[in-house]
Amino acid sequence: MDILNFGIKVGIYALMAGTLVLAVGVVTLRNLFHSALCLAATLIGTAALYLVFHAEFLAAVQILLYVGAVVTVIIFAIMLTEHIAERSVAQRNRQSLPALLGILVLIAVTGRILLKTPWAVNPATVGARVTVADLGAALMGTYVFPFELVSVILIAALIGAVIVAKKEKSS
Amino acid sequence: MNPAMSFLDSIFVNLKLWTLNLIGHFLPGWAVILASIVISGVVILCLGPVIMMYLTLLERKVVGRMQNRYGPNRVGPWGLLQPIADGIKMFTKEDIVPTNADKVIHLLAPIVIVVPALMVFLVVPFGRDMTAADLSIGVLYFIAVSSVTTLPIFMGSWASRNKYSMIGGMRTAAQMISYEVPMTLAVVPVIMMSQSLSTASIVNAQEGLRWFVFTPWGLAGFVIFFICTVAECNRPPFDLPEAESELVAGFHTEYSGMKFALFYMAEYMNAFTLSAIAVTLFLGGWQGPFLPSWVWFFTKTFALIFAMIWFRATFPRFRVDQLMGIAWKLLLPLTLVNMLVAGLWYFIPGITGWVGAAVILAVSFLGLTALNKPVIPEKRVYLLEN
Amino acid sequence: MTRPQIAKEKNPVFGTGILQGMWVTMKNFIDSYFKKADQGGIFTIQYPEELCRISENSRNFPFLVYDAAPDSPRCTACGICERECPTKCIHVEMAKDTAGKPLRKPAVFEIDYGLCMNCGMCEDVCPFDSIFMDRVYEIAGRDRTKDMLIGKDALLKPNAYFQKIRPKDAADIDARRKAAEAKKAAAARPATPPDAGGTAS
Amino acid sequence: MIIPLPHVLLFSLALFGIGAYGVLTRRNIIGILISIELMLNAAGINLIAFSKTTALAPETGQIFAVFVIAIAAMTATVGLAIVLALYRARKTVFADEVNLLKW
Amino acid sequence: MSETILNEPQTLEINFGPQHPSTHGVFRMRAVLDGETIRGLKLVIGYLHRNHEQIAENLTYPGVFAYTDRLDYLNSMQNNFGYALAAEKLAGITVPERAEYIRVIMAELARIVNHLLLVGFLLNDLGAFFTPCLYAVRERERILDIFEDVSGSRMMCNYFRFGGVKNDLTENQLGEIRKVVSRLPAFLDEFEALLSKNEILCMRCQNVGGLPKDLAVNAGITGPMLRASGINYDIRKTDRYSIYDRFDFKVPLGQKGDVYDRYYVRILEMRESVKIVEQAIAGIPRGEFLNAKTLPLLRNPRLFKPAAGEAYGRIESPKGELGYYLVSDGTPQPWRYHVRAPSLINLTVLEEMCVGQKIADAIVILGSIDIVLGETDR
Repeated sequence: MDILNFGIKVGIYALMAGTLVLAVGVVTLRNLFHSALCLAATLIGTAALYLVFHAEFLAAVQILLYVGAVVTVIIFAIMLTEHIAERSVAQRNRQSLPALLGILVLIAVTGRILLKTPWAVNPATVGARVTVADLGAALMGTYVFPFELVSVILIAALIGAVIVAKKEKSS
Repeated sequence: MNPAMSFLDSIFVNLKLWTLNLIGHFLPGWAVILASIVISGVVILCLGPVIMMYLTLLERKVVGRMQNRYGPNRVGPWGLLQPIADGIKMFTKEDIVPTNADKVIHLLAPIVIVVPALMVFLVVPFGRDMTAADLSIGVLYFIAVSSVTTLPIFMGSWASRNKYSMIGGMRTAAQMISYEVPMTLAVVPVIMMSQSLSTASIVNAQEGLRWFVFTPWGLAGFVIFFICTVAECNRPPFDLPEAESELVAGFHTEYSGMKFALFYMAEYMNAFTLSAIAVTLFLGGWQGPFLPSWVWFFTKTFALIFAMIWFRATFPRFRVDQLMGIAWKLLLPLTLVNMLVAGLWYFIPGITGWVGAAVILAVSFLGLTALNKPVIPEKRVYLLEN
Repeated sequence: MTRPQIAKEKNPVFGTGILQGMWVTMKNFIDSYFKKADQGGIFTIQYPEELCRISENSRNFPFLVYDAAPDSPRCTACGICERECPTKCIHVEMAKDTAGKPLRKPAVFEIDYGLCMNCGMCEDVCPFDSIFMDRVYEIAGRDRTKDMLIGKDALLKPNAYFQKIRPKDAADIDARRKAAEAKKAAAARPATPPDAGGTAS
Repeated sequence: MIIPLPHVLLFSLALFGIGAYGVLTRRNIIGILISIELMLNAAGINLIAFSKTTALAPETGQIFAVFVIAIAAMTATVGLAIVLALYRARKTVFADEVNLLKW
Repeated sequence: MSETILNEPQTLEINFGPQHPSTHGVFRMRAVLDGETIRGLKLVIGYLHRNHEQIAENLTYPGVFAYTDRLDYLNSMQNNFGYALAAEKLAGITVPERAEYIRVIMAELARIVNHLLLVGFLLNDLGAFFTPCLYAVRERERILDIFEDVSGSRMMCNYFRFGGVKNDLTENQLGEIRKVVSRLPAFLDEFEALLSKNEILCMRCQNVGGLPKDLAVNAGITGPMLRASGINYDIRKTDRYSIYDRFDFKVPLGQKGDVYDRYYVRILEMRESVKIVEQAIAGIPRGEFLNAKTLPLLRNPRLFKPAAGEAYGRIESPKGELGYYLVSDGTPQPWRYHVRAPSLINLTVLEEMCVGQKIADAIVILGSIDIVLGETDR
């Protein structure tokens, strides 16, 4: 079984590395369509990572909502505004370098804190398998208020998006 | 069940177990696990394309018969080798890439589109204990994976740099996102009743002849789900993304040769898997008397595929706004009513619940169609003048 | 006064029209297995094995008729068909003997099948009953200039062939020609010496 | 946990950093939205990782990750609707060209 | 189509044709789209221009017949009919009784052929996968068999002659026609069961591409398209050419002038045509099928020299008013020859009908106009 375990471990690290490479692609590629595709791949990579943590439901939701819906909507918007995103136009503003430095600093500081912190791992949680039924019960029980709130926000966002994007009749 | 039947019933399962045992004699434990995965994977990887090839033949045959002609009958007996001839033709065709195309994505799109189509096979229960991976979130997995299909179609349409492709891609996005909603909601009553997301246990919940389709909410759910599956795999009358009379070939206008074949393959495999899932969810999966379980499964699935082909032979295509209208104004409210009805049916046992559920569904269907004025055919009068 | 009219009622329930249409295709599907072609069964013809019935009037490309031997065709190379052909696909040259005297038979008679539009004008205008419309159809070629340009030798076919493909017309024409010949012979016998009788070249 | 928690956290930190970089440098509003999605994803990974290791109730993290996904979907729809409206009105999708409130 | 539409950010200019599956030939539409909606549309025709009129002016009068077949290549019988009428008017040739009956039978069969094919291909444009089209073709084949039997060719019939027709109809052939025609009502019932009440077809066709009455009249639209808009104008009724005054038939009229009305008016016209053919078969007299005086003219086309003058012969072709204008200067060749092609003139309102509709509608509207490029471009 050791070989299998080792293989899985290598696989997970490879997955994480690949996801990071794709994420870099998301922010650096000139062509917005390419970066949206990279985003989709990154999201699928994250979903696979969720599977590693035995969060199957979340992985499925991630793919369904993010890849199936959000990325599609993004690509839709890219297509609608397409001829602006031509090669001749600069895709990047002038704060690249400061941004890069700042973020490197952020990562360094936070990473150091992360590694220094003794994380109190709760053994009960590590062993627990969360089924969809558990999630449902929690959503309808403990977290019913945020759940309803989110649905209200969703409706509001939906209506808002429709109204904002709707064309005025007069023109 | 007599022994011969149970032997036939579990023939494939036993075959795999036997192979794994054989491997277990020679190789360590991890290799057996690996072999188990590989066997399932290889079976699915072979099954998908073979099914696709013969679905094309079946479609051409059935449509031909419906149009009073023979369909392919030249290559091999009854045209049985036609798919192979088509495959050879596809392989030998020139692969044309437009000059302005985004070459990498143009290449990637047909490859990527096959992946979700094949991945759905994983949760399809082909027979008793014949699910490749009985995931605890099976149905959700299927919905999630099949929703990814939009992306490669988008890639193909965008990378082709063709206006027809572009419009086809836009239509795909709109259509698939819209029809995912009623499709997902149509599944909800099934999950409510079987109290599980796993495809295998959903089939088990329809033990005997208690198929969900025999209940009012099940029938309504099945019809809605099936309509949505037809729309999801872009088959007529919902084949707007590739509407050949308007958009030449829609999103795969600029594809030829093997790349085109891959698009085609994905479409047919989707047709198969979606029918299979519909069978699993509503028609009792592999449940059925007398025959081995997998025979039942394939019979039902092919019956649904036949219905898809039948649709194709009969119907004109919808227009894009009507397509959306049907998803949002007719199917979506119906699924919501259906969920309510399923609850009622569950809590009011006996004939009262049954009739009540049926009446509510019928009334809401009639009400919704009456409200959807633009889609209702008008009465027309034609004068006959001298 | 109510004028006659046809009212097309709408369907009582949305969807019944769709089901009705599906019933029609299903009926045709079943019929295709059990019924004959003219009763709603399969109506296609399996081409190389079965052939279409071709009617006697059917026409496509012209050919030339000879009576006795190919070197004495009915055609006199008069060129009327060449002149009247709407697409100008016929080319005729009169044969000349060694002295350069015209021989009243074609030296060259070519029809460009690639240009011919099968109208039958040549048949209508030919005063010598020489050119008729054929009905061969497996004449595809690979080269439009070479394979579609049909020369005299390929065009000439015996009268028996014409009698075979169009028995009724052939019988009429043969009878007329025989009558004309007899009349001509009758008219010629008293006036000219017997050796000049063979004018039916 | 098959891999140690800090590694996952580092991964999500890197993802967050990359997203933040994108937000700061992209000119195209859609590009900024895409980068924001990346950052939200990093947060989701953190939630899951903690719910698997240090949380008291194992489902809490997952539920909040679901909420994050829902919120992300909302940002995307509303944001893109705004982009479309903007594009229609001003013919641009670049954030630095939308400077109407500057003067 | 103004440049302002093109300059709007969301519009997309797209070319339908000349190589496109549903432009019914080499027809081209330049459409400006906003999303799926058509904002502007421009026709580009002439890809199939073959110089028909000029060719005809260099031929003898009988020689033109074969060329008229190629105008609207789906119903050559009707084309022949119009040309024959014009030339007979020019030369003052009378047509024997029996020939008139044969002509009417053939013309109405051609109308049925044309409408069957139109409805079939309209359904193809609507996205049906060839089924209605093949059902229509199935029936059309039987009529084409008759055409072949009678005239010698299935599509390029070249059957009419000045003063009659080329061959006589035998009793056998009449029986054959009766048999084929008697099948048609049942077939049309089946066809209608498949289509007329189909909700998808109704949704796609009703209130799409409406053509108002006044626009239809002002644009010179004729044929089923005009009648679908509700105007009673059928040259068979107004001119009563040939012997159409002897038959009892009705002119079906639509009300809205949308695609559905155009479709259904044609179905009803087919039923009326069936009636006409049945009456004609019942009433066909014995006699000669070709005016004996014109026979020598046909044997020798250069003798056909109408006196100087002009004539306009028009018929109700399945597509509209098909007119032939002939001017003679006394030579064997027409001095001027002009065709009033209904396909072309009916096409002129395409833009008015399409603007504001969806792409898919434009295709269907084009299909419902019933154009044949051979006639449009000539």
